Amino acid sequence: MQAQLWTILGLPLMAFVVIVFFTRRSKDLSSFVAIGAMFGSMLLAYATFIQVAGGARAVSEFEWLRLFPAGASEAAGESGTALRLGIQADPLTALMLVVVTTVSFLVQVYSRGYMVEHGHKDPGFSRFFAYLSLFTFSMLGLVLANNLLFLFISWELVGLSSYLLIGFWYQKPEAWIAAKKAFITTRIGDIGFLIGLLILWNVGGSLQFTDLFEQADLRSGALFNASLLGQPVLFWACLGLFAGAVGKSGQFPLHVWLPDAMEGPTPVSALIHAATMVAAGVYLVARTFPLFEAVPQALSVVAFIGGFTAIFAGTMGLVNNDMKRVMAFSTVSQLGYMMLALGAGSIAAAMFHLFTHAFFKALLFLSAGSVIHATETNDVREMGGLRRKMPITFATMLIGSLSLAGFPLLSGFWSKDEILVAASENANVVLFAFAMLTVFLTAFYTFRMFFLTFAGAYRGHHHPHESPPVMTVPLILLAIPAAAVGLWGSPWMGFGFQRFLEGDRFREPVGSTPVMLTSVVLGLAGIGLAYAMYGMRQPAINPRTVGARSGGLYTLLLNRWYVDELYMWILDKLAIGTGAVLAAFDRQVLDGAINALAELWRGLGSGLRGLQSGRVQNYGLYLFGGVAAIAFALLVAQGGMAR
Amino acid sequence: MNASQFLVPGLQHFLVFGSLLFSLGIYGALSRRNAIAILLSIELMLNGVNILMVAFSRYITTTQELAGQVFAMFIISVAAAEAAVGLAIVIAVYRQRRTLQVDQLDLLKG
Amino acid sequence: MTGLGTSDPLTTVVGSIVFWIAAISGIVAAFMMVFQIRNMVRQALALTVVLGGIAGMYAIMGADFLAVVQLVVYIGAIIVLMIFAIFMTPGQVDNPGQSSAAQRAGAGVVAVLVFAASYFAITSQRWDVRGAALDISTIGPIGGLLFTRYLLPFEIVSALLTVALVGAIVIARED
Amino acid sequence: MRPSPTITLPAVTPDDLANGLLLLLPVLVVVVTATIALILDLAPPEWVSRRFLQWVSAFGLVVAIVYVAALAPLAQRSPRAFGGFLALDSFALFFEFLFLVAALLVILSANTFADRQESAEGEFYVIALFSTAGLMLMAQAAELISIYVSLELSSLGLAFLAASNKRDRLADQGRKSTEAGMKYLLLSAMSSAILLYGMALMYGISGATTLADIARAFSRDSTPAVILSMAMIIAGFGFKIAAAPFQLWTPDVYQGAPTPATAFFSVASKAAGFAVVLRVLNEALPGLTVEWTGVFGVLAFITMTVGNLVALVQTNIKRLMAYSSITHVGYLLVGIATASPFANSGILYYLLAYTFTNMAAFIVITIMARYVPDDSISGYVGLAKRAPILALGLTAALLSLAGIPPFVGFFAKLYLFLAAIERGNLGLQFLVVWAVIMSALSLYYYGRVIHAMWMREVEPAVAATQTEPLRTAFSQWVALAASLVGVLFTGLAAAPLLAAAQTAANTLTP
Repeated sequence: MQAQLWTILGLPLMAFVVIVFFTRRSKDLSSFVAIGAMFGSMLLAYATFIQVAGGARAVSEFEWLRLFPAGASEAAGESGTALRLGIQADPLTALMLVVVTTVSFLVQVYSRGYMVEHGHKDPGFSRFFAYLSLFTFSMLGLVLANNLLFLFISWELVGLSSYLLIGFWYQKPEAWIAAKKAFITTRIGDIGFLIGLLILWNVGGSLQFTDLFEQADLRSGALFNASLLGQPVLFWACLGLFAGAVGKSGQFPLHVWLPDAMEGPTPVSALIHAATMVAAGVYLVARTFPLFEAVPQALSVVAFIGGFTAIFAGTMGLVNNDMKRVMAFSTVSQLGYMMLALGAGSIAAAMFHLFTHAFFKALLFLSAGSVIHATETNDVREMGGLRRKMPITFATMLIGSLSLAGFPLLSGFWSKDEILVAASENANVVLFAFAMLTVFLTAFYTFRMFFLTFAGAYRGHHHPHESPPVMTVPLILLAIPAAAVGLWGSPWMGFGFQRFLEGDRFREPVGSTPVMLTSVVLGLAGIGLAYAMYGMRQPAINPRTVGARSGGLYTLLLNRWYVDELYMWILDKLAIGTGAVLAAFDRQVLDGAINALAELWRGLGSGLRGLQSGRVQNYGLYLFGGVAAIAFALLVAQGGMAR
Repeated sequence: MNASQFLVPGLQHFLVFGSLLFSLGIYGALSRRNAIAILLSIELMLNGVNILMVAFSRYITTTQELAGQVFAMFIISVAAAEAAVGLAIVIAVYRQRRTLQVDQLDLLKG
Repeated sequence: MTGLGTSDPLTTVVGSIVFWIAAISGIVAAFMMVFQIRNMVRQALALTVVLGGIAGMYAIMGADFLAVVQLVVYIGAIIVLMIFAIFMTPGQVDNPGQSSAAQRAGAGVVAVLVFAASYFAITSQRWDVRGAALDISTIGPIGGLLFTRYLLPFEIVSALLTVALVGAIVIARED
Repeated sequence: MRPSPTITLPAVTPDDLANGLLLLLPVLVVVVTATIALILDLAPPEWVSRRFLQWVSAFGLVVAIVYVAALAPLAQRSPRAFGGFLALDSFALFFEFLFLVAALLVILSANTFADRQESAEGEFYVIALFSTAGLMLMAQAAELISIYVSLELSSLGLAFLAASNKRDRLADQGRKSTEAGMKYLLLSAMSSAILLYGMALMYGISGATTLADIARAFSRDSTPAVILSMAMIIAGFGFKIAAAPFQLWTPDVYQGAPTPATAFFSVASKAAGFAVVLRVLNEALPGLTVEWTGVFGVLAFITMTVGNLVALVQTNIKRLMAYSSITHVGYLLVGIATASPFANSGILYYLLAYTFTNMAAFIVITIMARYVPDDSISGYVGLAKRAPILALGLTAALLSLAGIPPFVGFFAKLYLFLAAIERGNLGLQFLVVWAVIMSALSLYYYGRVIHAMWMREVEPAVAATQTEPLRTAFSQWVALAASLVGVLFTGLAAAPLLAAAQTAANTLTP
């Protein structure tokens, strides 16, 4: 099994190397190399999954190097500390392997169709597949790692390859600006990650998960006992790790990069902004969960950030007309859900939602890609009426949207329900209310987009037609798990998913029916409202006139529609208004702050640059001045000590 | 210390003299505009150091009595080499720019 | 404080007189060199005065060989080289003033600070002073030391002189 | 005159001399190669091609590397020769290896520069070799006079190398080169004067010039004279390693010097500065550890901050690399401020990592210098299309400099910072956090270059002039491949190098 794991990891890397050095010139060959390697990895991942489900576990590691030998320090001991690198397979890893390889495989097949424009393959066709392979390799390394160091290395490689993928169409300035923004914003989180890693290393003495968990489990190790600023040092380490997760998973306040990252090719969005890279943050917290568990304060932070992000991003999704951006907001919001679940102490719920979300969100993105490919625009105002023109895409999109909205019996329904139950049991009541409200918002904006795309008459200028089979077949293949994979974690199948992940620790949830019903009602209400506003040929509520009409007041008792009107009014003026305000806050204040910070640094740089006058005597002045400064500083310090 | 003691030079006389030359050299090196003048000022600094070396060699208790003098000799030979290369570069600069004013030699800055 | 040549009154008196002449003329010449003289040739001559005074000091400190080296190498070679360079850069002989006032002020402050620090350090230190002067001719011992104890730096300096030779020729060569 | 008390000369037997020469073997090989090259260079170019000189120099360096490896077992006993003036410990050997590798890469990659010259190519190799010998002696010297003269040997050579591009007429490069040489020479002379003043005080206080004897006198009490001499020694070496506020010469000289010389400055000269600093601090001034760790902590903070901030606004790639190198000095000074064997081995490993990484970057910049005479970053636009392998190499090097795994720069930082954290000192931990923030910030300016290469379109007017394919000499390919292997694998397979660094650092501390 160990060889098998290394092969899963090695195949995409091999594909990358082969494409860069050998098959670069042949576009078809390059794509076949990438897809073939991915297919192999996927089959092996399934095999691993089955073995792990059967109870098998594997660790393969080697001593990478020995730090601080020759017994010069008490902390490191006589023989120094060994730094080990390795990979492992356990349920969490096996699950992620399946998700990553499946989505990656389907995305690569789909890309063979998507990266063709008017019968011409994109000039960077081979490069694209090389990047995809590199990305998948990094992501697989991330989920296979059995220690934080290897995880961090892969983590950074993921960041790097996503930078290349987002900026793939570098001819567009928006694309490379977005790529840079994504890279640098996530790096801000990575500072936290690295600091957390250094703390764990310094106090915990190891970066192996197993070693660290032993200490945290006991709630007695040095990590827990040493304190900094009144908190156990473990708390700060967890906060650091979580900062990394916040960056990668686009949580507030580092979410700003994700919507912009939609400038990349749509298959990229499906792969990295739906199923894999953004899930890495959730995976990181889940992977190091025993550490978080030992310090409840850290879990509260996770829960709060997650819950807030869920509703925050949801409201922003209400007002956007860019198809992919709406989905990006939705992704941020759903990731917030997962964080909330983690904060509420349920890895199973978080990972379950990650699992289902990966499939239905990838499906949504790929379907959106199909639409965008046909209409050559992202703007929903220039779509409409595509139901007849693109029946397959319509069907797959419908399945994805229903799943996202939590329509009963579809995948999203089961996993979202798990999160809501977990939140109702363990989380702050405000956060639970947020989560519930988000259900409504999610359903509304998803279907607003859906109806604007498919219902009514076509408003664009192209002649859209259904995409080729190389794109629709992956859609259909993805639609199946997007619809049905959630059943695995349903009570009907005895919570198979949760049992798989948690093993003996799993307990069946109780008293979840009211929560479930409420969420279903909220979801249906959202869909209904969207239908009323955007789906009907003659809208029951015309969104354009809502604003104007809401000014003319009807009396409370006039008719029962008034409730709806009020609801509309509230929605339009309050929810959409709030959304706009939040979006503006995001754009003005957060972006502004980041830009101002950048400007500040650059300003300081320009100022210091003035020292560099180009005059040699000026430099001499600093030379001798430095001597005098050092001498006097030391003399003064000396005098202070003597007295 | 009385006047006669002050008049008879001892270790500290030489040290203070050397330091004074060193500091004057610093001032010259940082304030004269001509590159050759800067080189001259640097020679002044090096001579200040040499005075220190020889004075220590003469006055302090040590098993390596002549180390200071030997050091000074090495400093003199290195100074000669440095002056040779320095003047060569200065002349090359002059040929290209027709000036030796160091504050005008600022193509490289920022 | 152990003065100069305490054992021999004549040496003391002559030595003291030489010291004060050398010191005062040296300081004055150095002062004029950095503060006043504009003409480069005269600057070089002022430096020569300083260097000559220093040679005298070496002599009264019993470093007879070094005194000769100072005269031969410094005055005989380095200063001559400098004067050559000055003659080869016409138009720059009369130094057109000094750097900006700010630069000069900074230079003054820094120089004074360095001097203050060294003065403080030198006078506050209790030097481990030995009684008698080493009253020997130093030529023989220095020559011997260069080929025994100081063989390594001696060899390194030979490489250094090669580099200087090659470097100076290549850089100064006309294009 | 009275009959003189005699000075007894130390007895030197032929055995001592042979022993000393044995320990000097790598240096001797380099010097002999330089001499041969010098003689060959005197022959007219029709008789001896300059390309042949390049290979002779490279061959000599390879032989010297072989000798370094052969002496490694002997170094375990850290023998001394020339009356304690010369040390051959693992520490010195580690640095000799580093300098030789750097010099080899520089000499192999120097073609492009040389093509722009009418002559001077032969002298470039000769002086680079002499300079390397000086650097190697700096690492081996254990006595003030030897340290000083070997430092000057390297400095004079470097001043020559900086000015050696004087005939270049492209984009004012010739003038910039002599200006750089002059600035370096003047400032280096000033800093030497300071260093000498500090050394004079050291000699006066301790009556000795060997580091071991100085340590004895300096462990007693720290009088103002002791403090002043230490401050001046730190400043003198601070110039060599370009620590703020002694770093101001770096950007100007890096920009003006011909690119291979810049590479040599940034890698070998800097590493030699660290070698001397580490040796002097640990062997001569262990009694003042509290004082100098404090000084270096402050210098580290200033250095990395200044370097990073000014790098943000640079448009010239060589200046950018200069500020980047200042930043890296800041990180390395954190290691010096830590003052533990771990940190020392971290510094050594970091320097080696930095050597490979920076050399890879500079080799590409050297190759590009022919096509981008003003070294502007905008000249690198579209390089990924023109020369994907060069762009890939430069990208890997820059990412390694920014500390992105899996390149060696990340592991070097990690190890150094772990060692600093390990001390458990709050100030050091703050420095490490700051360094981590700074290295995240550095991504911004490294990213600008990467971005120019990969993600910007060449303007049509410029594209029309870029019809000729990039020419890269065979030796440059060799050098680039070798340094990229270093960038990629010395991090992932760090164990042997790290073990070497640890052995070296352990011989340092008494």
